[in-house]
Amino acid sequence: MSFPLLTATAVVPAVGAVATAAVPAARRAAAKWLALGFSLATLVLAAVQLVRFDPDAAGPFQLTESHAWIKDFGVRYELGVDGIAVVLIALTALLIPFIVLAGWHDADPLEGASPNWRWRPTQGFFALILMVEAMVVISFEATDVFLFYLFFEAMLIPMYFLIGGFGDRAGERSEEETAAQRSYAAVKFLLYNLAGGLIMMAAVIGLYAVTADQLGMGTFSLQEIVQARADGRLDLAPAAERSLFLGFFFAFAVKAPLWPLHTWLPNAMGEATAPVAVLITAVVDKVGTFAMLRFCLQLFPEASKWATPVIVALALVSIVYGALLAVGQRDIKRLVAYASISHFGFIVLGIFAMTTQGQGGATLYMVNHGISTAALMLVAGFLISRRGSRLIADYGGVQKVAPVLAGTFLVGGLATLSLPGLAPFVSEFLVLVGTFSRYPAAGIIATVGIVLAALYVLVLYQRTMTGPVKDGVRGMPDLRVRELAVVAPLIALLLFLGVYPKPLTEIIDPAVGHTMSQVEKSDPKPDVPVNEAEAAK
Amino acid sequence: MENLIGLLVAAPLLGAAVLLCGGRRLDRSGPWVGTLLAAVSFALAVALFADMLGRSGEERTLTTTVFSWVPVGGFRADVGFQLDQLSMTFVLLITGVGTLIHLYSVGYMEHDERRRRFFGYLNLFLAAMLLLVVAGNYLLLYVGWEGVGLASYLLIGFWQHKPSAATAAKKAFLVNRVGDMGLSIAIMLMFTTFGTFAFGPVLEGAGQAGEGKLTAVGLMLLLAACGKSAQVPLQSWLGDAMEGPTPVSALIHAATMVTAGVYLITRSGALFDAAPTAQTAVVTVGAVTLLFGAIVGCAKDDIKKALAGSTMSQIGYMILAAGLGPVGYVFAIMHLVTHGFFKAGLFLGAGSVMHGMNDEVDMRRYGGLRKYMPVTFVTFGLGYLAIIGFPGLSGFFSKDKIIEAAFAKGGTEGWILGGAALLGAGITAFYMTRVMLMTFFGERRWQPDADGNAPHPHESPKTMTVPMVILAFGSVFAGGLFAVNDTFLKWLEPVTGHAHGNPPVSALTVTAATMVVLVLGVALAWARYGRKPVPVTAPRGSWLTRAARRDLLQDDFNHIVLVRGGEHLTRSLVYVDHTLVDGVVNGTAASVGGLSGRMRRLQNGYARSYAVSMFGGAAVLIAATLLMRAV
Amino acid sequence: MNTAATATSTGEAVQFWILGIVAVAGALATVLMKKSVHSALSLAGTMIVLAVFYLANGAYFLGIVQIVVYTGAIMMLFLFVVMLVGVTAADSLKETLKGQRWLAGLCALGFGILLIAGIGNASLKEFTGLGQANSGGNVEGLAALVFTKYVFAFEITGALLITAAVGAMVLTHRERTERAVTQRELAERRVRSGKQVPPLPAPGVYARHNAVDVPGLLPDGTPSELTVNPTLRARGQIRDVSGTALRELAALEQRAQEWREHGRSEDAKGAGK
Amino acid sequence: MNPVNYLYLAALLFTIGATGVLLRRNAIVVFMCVELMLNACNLAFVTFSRLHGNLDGQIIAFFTMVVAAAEVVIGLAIIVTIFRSRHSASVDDANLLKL
Repeated sequence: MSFPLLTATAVVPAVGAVATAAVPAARRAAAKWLALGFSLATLVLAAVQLVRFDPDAAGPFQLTESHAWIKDFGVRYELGVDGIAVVLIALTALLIPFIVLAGWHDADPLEGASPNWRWRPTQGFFALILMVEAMVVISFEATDVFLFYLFFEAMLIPMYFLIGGFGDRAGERSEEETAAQRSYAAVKFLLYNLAGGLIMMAAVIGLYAVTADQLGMGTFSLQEIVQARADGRLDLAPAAERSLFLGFFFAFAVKAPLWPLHTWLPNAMGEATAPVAVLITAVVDKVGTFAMLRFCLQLFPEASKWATPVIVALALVSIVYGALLAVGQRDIKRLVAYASISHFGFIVLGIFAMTTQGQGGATLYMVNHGISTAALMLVAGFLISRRGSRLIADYGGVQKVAPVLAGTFLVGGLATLSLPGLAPFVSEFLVLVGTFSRYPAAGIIATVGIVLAALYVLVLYQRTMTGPVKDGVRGMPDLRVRELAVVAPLIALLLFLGVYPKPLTEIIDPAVGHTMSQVEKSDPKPDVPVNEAEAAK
Repeated sequence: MENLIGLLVAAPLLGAAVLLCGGRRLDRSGPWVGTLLAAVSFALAVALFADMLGRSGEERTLTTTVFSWVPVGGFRADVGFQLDQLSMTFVLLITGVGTLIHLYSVGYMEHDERRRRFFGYLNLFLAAMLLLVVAGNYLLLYVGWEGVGLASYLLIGFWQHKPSAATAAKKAFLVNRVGDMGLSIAIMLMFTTFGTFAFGPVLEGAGQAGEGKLTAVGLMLLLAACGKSAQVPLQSWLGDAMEGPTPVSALIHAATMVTAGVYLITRSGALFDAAPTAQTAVVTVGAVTLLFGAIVGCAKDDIKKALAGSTMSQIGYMILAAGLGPVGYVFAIMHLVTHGFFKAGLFLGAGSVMHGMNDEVDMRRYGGLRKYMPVTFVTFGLGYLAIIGFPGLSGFFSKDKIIEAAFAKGGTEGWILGGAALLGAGITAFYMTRVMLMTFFGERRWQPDADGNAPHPHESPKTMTVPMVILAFGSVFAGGLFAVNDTFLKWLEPVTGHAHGNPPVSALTVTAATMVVLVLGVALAWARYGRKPVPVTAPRGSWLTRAARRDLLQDDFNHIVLVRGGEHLTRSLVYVDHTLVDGVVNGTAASVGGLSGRMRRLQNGYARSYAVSMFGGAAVLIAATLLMRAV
Repeated sequence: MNTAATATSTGEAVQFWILGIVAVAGALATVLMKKSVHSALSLAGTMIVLAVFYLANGAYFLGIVQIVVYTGAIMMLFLFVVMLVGVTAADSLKETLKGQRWLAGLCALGFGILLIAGIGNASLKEFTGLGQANSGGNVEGLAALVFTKYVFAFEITGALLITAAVGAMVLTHRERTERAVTQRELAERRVRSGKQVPPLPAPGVYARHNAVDVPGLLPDGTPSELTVNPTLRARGQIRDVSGTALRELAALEQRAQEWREHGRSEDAKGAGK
Repeated sequence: MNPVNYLYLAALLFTIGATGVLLRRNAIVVFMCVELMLNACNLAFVTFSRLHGNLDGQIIAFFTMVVAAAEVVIGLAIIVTIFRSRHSASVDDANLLKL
């Protein structure tokens, strides 16, 4: 058998996590470098995947690995990537090094903190990040529902500790208060996602029961179930399919997060350090939206179609609601969090628009949103680390003292409001077009989100960066080399993908086509078809 | 030749990249680098122009596809350019005026330590604007469309330390976003209707599509145009945009960007011709705006704001013309070009005046400046004559044609539109004369400001005067050049098409009427501001004046309805999110906690009560076994 | 003889019914008696009855062991501990845990009923007596089993017993960490503490009442706590004498008064003659 | 009479003993009640061995006694130690389990 590339991609960071954790407490720097090294190694492996992946291959999944695991329950260790997964894995592997680099000092002993708050487990911080990476990667790769579920849930544990264990400097608040807020956020995150996960588990078991009942031997394998449905050996009663679908969707909607299950995100992103916040919104949450595409649509196509109107409505609410709340925020990180909620609304909208543009756009959106949010949030984190406050009101006139910081912040913001020429525009427009061509009204409502996005981004920029220089801001240092090394590549990437997203779309397109065929949906035809030759002109 | 088009855009883009990422080492050389790259793209434009003249009317259109941008399913967006006479006209205007204004800025901004970035932004604007006009499909046009929006945001807010500037910039971007929403919806509609949004197929297929859809597209495009070109009801940003440095006002908010709406409508002419309802909407907007702008222009004491009002009104003319269909397209563009010259000139003049009066903008504190800055006076004067449509100058030709075309619409509609246009001409004459008189004539009215340094007016440096002179030439001769044996008409006709309208009254009558109105306007202005001295502090004025000073209360409306309403909405939503959505969850958590608190009582730590439960358990077990045996 | 019988001899029946009642009474007494000593004694009674039942059931060895080991050894051990621990507040039958009594009663009722029901519907109509099993003698039979079939269990219980013995010693043994306090030091401590320097007052008031359970009276006639042993006080075995003592005093004085008056009149008479 | 009555008696005694365990606070009395329960079991065993005509039941009873003896020794020792430390033989006072 060939080299198990997918397993390797997941194992390397896991090993890295262990190794990092094993570094003796005295050698903090070593741990950091080790973590960085392993994350880069993972990036290399992900790149190899991207290269080895052949967009035009026949089967839905490639680089597959399959071993029996728990025979009695038909659980298999089944890995495989389609165009969507491989791109998202690449995104994850790409972001982690930046997250590590950006969080370089986030777990150092707190200067100026009272003795019992000073110490923080540096090794643990980086080990946990790598652990999360490993779990995210494998849940992108898993084509066995049980395997996926396992890591989808296990992810919560390291995330819980990352959120609850490490936060910003207390600033004006007392350490006790910050710690209390942090643990509240962490527990909220855990409870929300556990609730979703448990409901999903019920659905997973239900799925197993159904397959065991109809196929004789129960199975969790995605391909097998899809195949069985295709040739009619497995046919779910509508009621059963719908309840199973809801079970899965609920978990993913919590993770995504979709209105009204969103309230954990602002707390989590607000209290966690900026890199961890990026980890949450740019990496972990993507698993939710990704799983909607891979599991909800492919396992339960009928139910998906049945649920579409409601989900589209919820997505629209998320878009507008998230944006409006972002406008109303006083706290930079919470603002970004609500902006993300709005963006996740777009992603879900694209997925359930059931058009090639919508789903392709949604997938692209996951990547672009990851990068743009990372850029914005990390710069925001640098800003906050300088002033020690998350309140917008504490800033003003930063561009006067730290122009580069302000500039990068603006670029991140412009990406967030999806300015043409930057990556997010492409995906957002695709989602809009895809939605519009099936649900014009929804498309138009979603477009309102564009205006609101401009509103909250520009308000944030104006309040923090422009105007007269505030006292706390005076003498603020500009971006350091390390920070620039984090932001510059991200911005470069945003520009590149904005101008030339073809490499990604080429990989995503066939996978989306396959998903669409699973759902047995095809794009609506234009009224006045213009032949391709002319269109290309 | 085709790949030159790419370079056309690339040159200023490169400039922007270099200047913005270049760092401090470019601080000194920066301005010249920017100007140079602008000049380069102008040279390219000229080369393309020459090449285009080389070919005959029909195959003058150049189309090229650089690379496939976003191919997803049936959705094919290419980065492709289309350069025909229409875009050529714009390219020349943009690069030409752009270069001049770069040159002007070298002098105007020389004391600003952030001028490197300023030129970077200017180049960025040029790139975006060029992309807008040479784009081969609507999506790429959209990119340029938002790009210019961004550039104007950056430039209006260039003096970010002034809160007013930052706010104005934000306002401009937001209002434009509303317009952009229209454009993106229009593009989506095109995609669902035609399956593509490349100019060629869409405009050719326009005939086959249902009128309802076309009307929708048209209205959406109009919305976009309103946003970008500051037409009612989205005009509110233009006045505040004057917070930006004057060269910006000249380039972006007078000559080029604000005219993008006219370009969009003209470019989509085929769509509008098939959707009369949309056209009616367009002309209405145009007519309303041209009066609105003119009235506002009459009341403003801030010279730049007065000019901004005039810009609005002039663009109103263009939109009106464009709305008239084939009858008007050519004249819309023609007026656009001439306006580009004289309005840019006027703004540069205003800038030069402010430069000499250490950034005083209140015309009531000017007066009699003609002695101090002759060059500015002359160039400004020529621009003035041009805009009011003094016979023989460029404004005369273009505006006159538009008024004719408006009358030619026929029926009461024609009379209303024509009347509006005519009235507009009169008011234009009035407010421009007012500006002229208050600035350059009368006795000096400036006195020392708070910290006692009185302005001592002086002529501006060469880098500033030279462009003004050139633009003055343009504003004098351009119109005539275009008008003689319909050069411009022949030049544009292959693209826009043209239909000769036949006004109910002869052309001469219209011209005569225009002249009369013009004279009236000038005379009235002279009577009010020429004969008797101008009070330094503005008199209260009639209700109309007061309303006009406040942009006819349109801003107040926005503030009360949109801003306040929005704030309340968001606040209440934040509250809802915290109490309702989150409250439900926390409530559940609390109730569970309370329940378990009660359960906890069972663990009282007394061995005996545990024993009781054990004993009970045993009893239950026996019961169970017995039942098992029983059944 | 190994025939399945269905009924025992009438004599055994009579014995069962009489002694059974005694056993249940003893058990109840064990539970209900206020003083632990009484509980222990009634338990011992029950055990002896049980021993008799063992014998009646043909378990001769166990019967004897029951008497010797349980009643003889274990119960005595209990009594020792009772003496060691003495009397505590634990002896009161007043229930302190809320609802404990109801619950216990309920469970007990249900448990008992269910158990008896269980036995009831087990089909145990006839029984094979131990005649054959005990033919070689009961003790020999047991011994055979213990040393063959159950030898391991036997060994292990032996180990258990040793462990238990050692454990008990470990638990109850108290290492003397500090040196014993001498009389002198005690005396000094008492003087230093300052209260009750002289020896505690003796019990008893008058010569006729000097028993240990009679507290001494203070001048005002109230009994003094100090004069009686705390244990007696805890047990509430103090005879309350203050009242009687005073009454007797009063009576005595009155009698003395009467006698004086009477004597005087006698003299008067005598003088009158 | 049928020897089953012995079983009924055993059950009764066992229940009484259990109730005692639940009701009495004095550790020693509780212990006695435990012993009572053990004895009830022994009676049951002995009766069973008679019912089935083999001695295994008696063997079990025998072992029960041994274990009971060991248990009593240890148990009482514990009680004494507890009493030494807390001056009380009440099972309710040994309630460190309580939160």
